[in-house]
Amino acid sequence: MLGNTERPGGERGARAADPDLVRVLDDEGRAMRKPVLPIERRLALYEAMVRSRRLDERLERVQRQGRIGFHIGSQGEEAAVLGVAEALAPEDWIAPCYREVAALLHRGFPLEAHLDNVFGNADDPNVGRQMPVHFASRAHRCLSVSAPIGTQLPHAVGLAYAMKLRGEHAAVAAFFGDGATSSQGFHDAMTFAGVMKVGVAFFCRNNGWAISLPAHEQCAARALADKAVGYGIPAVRCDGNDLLAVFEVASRALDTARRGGGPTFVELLTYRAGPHSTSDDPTRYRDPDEVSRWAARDPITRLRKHLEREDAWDIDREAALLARVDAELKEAIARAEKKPRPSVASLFDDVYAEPTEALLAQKREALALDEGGEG
Amino acid sequence: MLGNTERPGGERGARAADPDLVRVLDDEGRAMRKPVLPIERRLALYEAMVRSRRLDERLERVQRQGRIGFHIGSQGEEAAVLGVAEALAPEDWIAPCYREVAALLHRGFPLEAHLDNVFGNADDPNVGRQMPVHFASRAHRCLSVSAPIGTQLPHAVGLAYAMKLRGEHAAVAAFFGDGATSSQGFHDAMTFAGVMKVGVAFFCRNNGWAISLPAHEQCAARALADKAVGYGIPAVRCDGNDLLAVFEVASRALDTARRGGGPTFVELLTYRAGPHSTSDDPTRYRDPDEVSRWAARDPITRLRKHLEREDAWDIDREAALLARVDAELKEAIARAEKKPRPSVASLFDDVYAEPTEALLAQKREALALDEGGEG
Amino acid sequence: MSELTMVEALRSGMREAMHADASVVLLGEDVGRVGGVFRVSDGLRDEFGPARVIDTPLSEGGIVGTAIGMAMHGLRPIAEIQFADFIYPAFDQLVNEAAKIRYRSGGQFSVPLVVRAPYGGGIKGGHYHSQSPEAYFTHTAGLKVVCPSNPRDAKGLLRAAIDDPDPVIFFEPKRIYRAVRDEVPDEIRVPLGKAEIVREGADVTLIAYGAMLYEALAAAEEVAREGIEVELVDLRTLIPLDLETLEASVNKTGRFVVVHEAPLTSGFGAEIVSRLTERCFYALEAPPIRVTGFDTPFPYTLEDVYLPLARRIAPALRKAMED
Amino acid sequence: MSELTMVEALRSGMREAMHADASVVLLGEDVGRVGGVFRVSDGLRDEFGPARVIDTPLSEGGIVGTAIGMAMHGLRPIAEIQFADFIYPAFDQLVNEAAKIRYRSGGQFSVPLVVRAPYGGGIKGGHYHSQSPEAYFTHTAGLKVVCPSNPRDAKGLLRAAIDDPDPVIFFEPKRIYRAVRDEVPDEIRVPLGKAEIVREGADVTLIAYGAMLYEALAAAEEVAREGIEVELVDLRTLIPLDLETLEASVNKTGRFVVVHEAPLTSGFGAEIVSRLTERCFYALEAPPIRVTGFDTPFPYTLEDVYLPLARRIAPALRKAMED
Ligand SMILES: Cc1ncc(C[n+]2csc(CCOP(=O)(O)OP(=O)(O)O)c2C)c(N)n1
Ligand SMILES: Cc1ncc(C[n+]2csc(CCOP(=O)(O)OP(=O)(O)O)c2C)c(N)n1
Ligand SMILES: [Mg+2]
Ligand SMILES: [Mg+2]
Repeated sequence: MLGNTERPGGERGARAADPDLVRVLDDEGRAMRKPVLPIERRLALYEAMVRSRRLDERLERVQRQGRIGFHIGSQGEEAAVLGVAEALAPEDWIAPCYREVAALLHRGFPLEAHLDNVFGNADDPNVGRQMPVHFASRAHRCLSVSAPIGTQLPHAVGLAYAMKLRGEHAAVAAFFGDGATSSQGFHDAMTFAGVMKVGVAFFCRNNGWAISLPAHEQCAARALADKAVGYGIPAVRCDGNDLLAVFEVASRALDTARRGGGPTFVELLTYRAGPHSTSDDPTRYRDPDEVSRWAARDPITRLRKHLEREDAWDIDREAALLARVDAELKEAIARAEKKPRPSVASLFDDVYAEPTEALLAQKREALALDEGGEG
Repeated sequence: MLGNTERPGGERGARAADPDLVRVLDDEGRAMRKPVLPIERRLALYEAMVRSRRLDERLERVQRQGRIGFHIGSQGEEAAVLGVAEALAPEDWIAPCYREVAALLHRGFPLEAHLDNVFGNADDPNVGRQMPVHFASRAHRCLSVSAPIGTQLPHAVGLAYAMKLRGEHAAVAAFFGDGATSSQGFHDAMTFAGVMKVGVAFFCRNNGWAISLPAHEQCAARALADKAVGYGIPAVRCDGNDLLAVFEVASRALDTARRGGGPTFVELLTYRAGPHSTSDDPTRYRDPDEVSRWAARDPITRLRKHLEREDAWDIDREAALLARVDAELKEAIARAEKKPRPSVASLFDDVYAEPTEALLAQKREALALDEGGEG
Repeated sequence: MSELTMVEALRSGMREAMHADASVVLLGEDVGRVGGVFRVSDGLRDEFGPARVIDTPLSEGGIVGTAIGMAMHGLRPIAEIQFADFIYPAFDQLVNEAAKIRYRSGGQFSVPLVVRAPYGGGIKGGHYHSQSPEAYFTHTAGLKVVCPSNPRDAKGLLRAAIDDPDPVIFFEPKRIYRAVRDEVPDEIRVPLGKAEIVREGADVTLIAYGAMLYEALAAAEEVAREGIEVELVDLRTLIPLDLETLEASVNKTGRFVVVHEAPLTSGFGAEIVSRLTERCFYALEAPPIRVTGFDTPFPYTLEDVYLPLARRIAPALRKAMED
Repeated sequence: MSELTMVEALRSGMREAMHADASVVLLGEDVGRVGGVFRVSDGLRDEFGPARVIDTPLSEGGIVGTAIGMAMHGLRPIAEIQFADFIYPAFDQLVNEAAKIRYRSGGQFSVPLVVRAPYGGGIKGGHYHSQSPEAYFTHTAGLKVVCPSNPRDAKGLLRAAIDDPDPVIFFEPKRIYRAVRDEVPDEIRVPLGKAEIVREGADVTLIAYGAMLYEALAAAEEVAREGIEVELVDLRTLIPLDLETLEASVNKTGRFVVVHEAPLTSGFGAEIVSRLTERCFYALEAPPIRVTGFDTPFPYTLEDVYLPLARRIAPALRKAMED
């Protein structure tokens, strides 16, 4: 990113974050030091990353076929999402952005429930009220995805404060993108987290783009991690396409949070390999060279190479995995697609714990029209 | 301020701003190096500082007597305000907070117009529509004070952008307090100024308090200047009670802005010697020791000592100055107090360039009632 | 039971709630050390400690956003906005978040949050210490909006708001913070959504809330001397609206006048006029009248001209009887 | 003159304005490189350069706040909010700043700013890509609010908004961005504050704006087959409101129905019902009816149930005739 931090004028200005990235695997999947994550977990995470990727690819196709209205995926960012997910303790909370459904599935959220949301059917935990991939699961300690950027971040701070006051020793993992660092929610959350010293780990998926805006036009700082210093919050920069590094960095940040050591800001350097969402056409603004440079650093390929080096993976396993995942996804999508849409009556629930008189009147009106036919 | 910036965990985090303060005068008014500001200007500025102090003191008394509803002063911060004012070129703009009326007076804004605003009379440039000390003067290139904190900062950025686009080589001096750094406006302005590289000098009067909140609870950073690095904006910390240092730092920041060199963040360390406003009682939350420690660093006293050392000032001159200023203020206040209040009709002007039908109807209603008597 | 001002009644309500339930916390600018700029929370920080009475940084978005997070995990936060005029930086958190979280999560999450904000004119506060932004929130499904007019209701409604499982915006008419004293019982609750008939009358229904209630009352008494019997309704809660009470009154009188300080256009008076016209159309004998602030920003010097004081309400009552 | 969609008409309006006046600039998220997520500004960055077509960081408060500063010093900024649902982070800048700067400075400063925002449902956008927040802005003195329903008006009103010396919130009904084509003249202006009678009729006045105009028209045609002659008024501008046209129509028909997508309570329909009831009381033969979105957040799957489509408007028209 651009931006000078020293100035000829004589006064010394503020200084920037250490640009060094935490890494465990090099680009070829060679471990530069002994990974903390045991090999079985590396294998499990590899499978989760592949499942996430295949799910995204499949749902993008389903969207193109007009069977769902919208999809937003996390291709290229699977390590950033799942490395953090693996570091979470069951009591920890997730304050998601929208590319973290793999983290929720990793916690045991049923694929079926996710697809019910994607199809907005009657079984959707959110009752078909939000767009696809706007998940929420209190049972899995994951807040509700909101489209407005950055709004979840102060929620994460308040939630962590509530845990602190109630004597719970757990952390909140808050996810957001590079674009979100310009939002009001980010500024508020960082300010409040700093002075309240709450247990939030801020995971900034710096994937290089906010729709069509490159990160260096989002912010003139040399690194997004530099933002943390202005809030008195320690910062770390990590290779976000290195699952093992993400896991280690996230583990430390979450552990600090759980132990009452306060917030940490983690910048995960990664890349949005796909379009922003199915509504986007990145060829309009992205250099294909940049895309292929980053394809060479794909987090899944990197981990596969690593596992192959460790003799823990081969083509046969890969083929079996793909077959298994594809079958599971295909079947689950077909099932979700068949379910009916939510009832007209459900439209009027959950506005308040108890519907107001005004809502009950509107419900009667809608039901009468619905019974009257048409629609 | 609190907040650690390094962390035992192994990764190196972001680093903080240089804590060194720019100073010219020591606490006893001794010049530690040759001041840039010529001695005549030092004298003129001394007089302006005294005038500002006496004005505040007098208006606080007027408020206590119930003759005005409210007052907000700048006692203790005169150097921070006037040091910047002196560095401004006539084409430069001021985006004020509310403690900077002395800067506007320094530009030639008539004391009478200011007092018309304080009394909200018919001659108030703002037509009695805002509270006292909410000044505005397009003729003097000073934006309109808004009570909501921080909102003027993105205006400063947009204004500087307009100048850049129109090929004007002038700067915008934006003023705000330590509390304002937590506002949405601050975050937006810094983000946009960084990437737009506009000519704004951000003058943060860190006076230690935002009403009853001490600065270290406002933000956990070690210094507010540390915020700048996260936006890619160079930062300087300056002794805000040292008029000569403020002038020099401001001159450089404004000059950079004028030359197209982009924004600078200047933290002016100072102290709010008085109450937040006449509505406030600081004895409820401030340690009297702190107040007296800072009284010893009063910017007016410091400059007077300096001028005395330079043989440019003495008790006689001081007495003459006070007599002159007091007479001027007394007379001006008496005059403003006597003026009538704005007309009922004026209530309906300036909502839009042309009043809507709805407003005209409301105006007729109000005028009819007004003529009808009572009220 | 004691004689309290509204400030004291609100404080007593918060104090009782904080004693009864450790999950109740208060946060906002200057609410702790100084007990709020209006002293509503005076002494609470000493009594409950800085972890439950939190002086926050200067950001309303941060205050409300953080409070929402607290509310989603077992706390019952009361967020104070120093002046209602400063609530807009929190608008997104209120309108897009607090109001929609229960709905969008299919009822998995709820936000039992109370946002307290002193509002309204009468203290020479100019543009930014006088506004009445209640209409914005009444247009936001998922929020409840309360506006008490006396110490007893203030405490009772505040306790009910704190008990409520949904976000409540609680507007406090600062002009009468200390102007009225009332017998205020301990542990009182005044249910949300119930208006009160403050004065009975057969001729014309007068609907008001907050500080304007006293102006409405003064106007009612003024026209009573001319033989016009006004039925004065204090809304107390704007959302949910007690349409039943309003309808019954207007069906009886056939005429009504609505008063509020906020600007006329799209003010909450518009909703009341619409609902009552829709519902009581055949009972109406004269056009409804709104007596409100003008469609200008709130002024400083001329606030007495701007406000819908008795001098503007009384003529409206007479006019309602003429037609 | 050419056949254009609304997207093309808006683009053509901006293009003409930028050609005519070097002080017109466009700023917002993704407005440059991709020409906006709806492609309204497609090609403008190439034509006018990145200094006048500015891709901004992700902050609506920053976009509007910066645009206000530009507007105060000689530029005529057009600020795009990507979806109206994301306008709330800019609410403080719009309500407390843009709307009040002329007034509070005694006319020293003005803010000739246009804020464009695609709004409304019908694209399966759920809670946050479907909202109709116009009522909030109609309650804010100092702002003007525009909402075109066809390509010709879209361009003509946009040009008028850019010319206007005051801040204008310009809501674009995204559902019909590409659904309708129109002959759109060069250099056209459609004055702010003038409604249009789209269809004449003697029986009942139907008032709509934006995308719902087509639903209103469909309903009007449906009931025409039953002999009910609807006079359909397209508001075009909400503030200033063309009360004259509305009043004349309602005085003629004695009945009216108002349609909007936003929730019922405190929606702009309430203001229209109130004004017309106040002004045309003795001409009214039936209670006014509002056909609007429900008092819930905007849903995803059931948006066809939520929206006030022709299937809900036609029964309301029949009911207006029954009473
Ligand atoms: C307040 C708000 N403004 C605008 C948008 C439209 N929008 C959706 S995603 C996005 C970019 C987000 O970028 P980033 O934070 O980097 O996350 P990423 O999508 O890259 O993961 C924008 C502008 C929004 N959702 N919310
Ligand atoms: C948005 C907003 N919130 C709250 C307030 C109330 N308020 C007025 S001044 C102030 C403190 C400002 O502190 P700081 O920025 O440090 O400036 P100082 O008064 O110390 O110069 C507060 C909270 C306000 N004016 N605007
Ligand atoms: Mg991104
Ligand atoms: Mg301060």
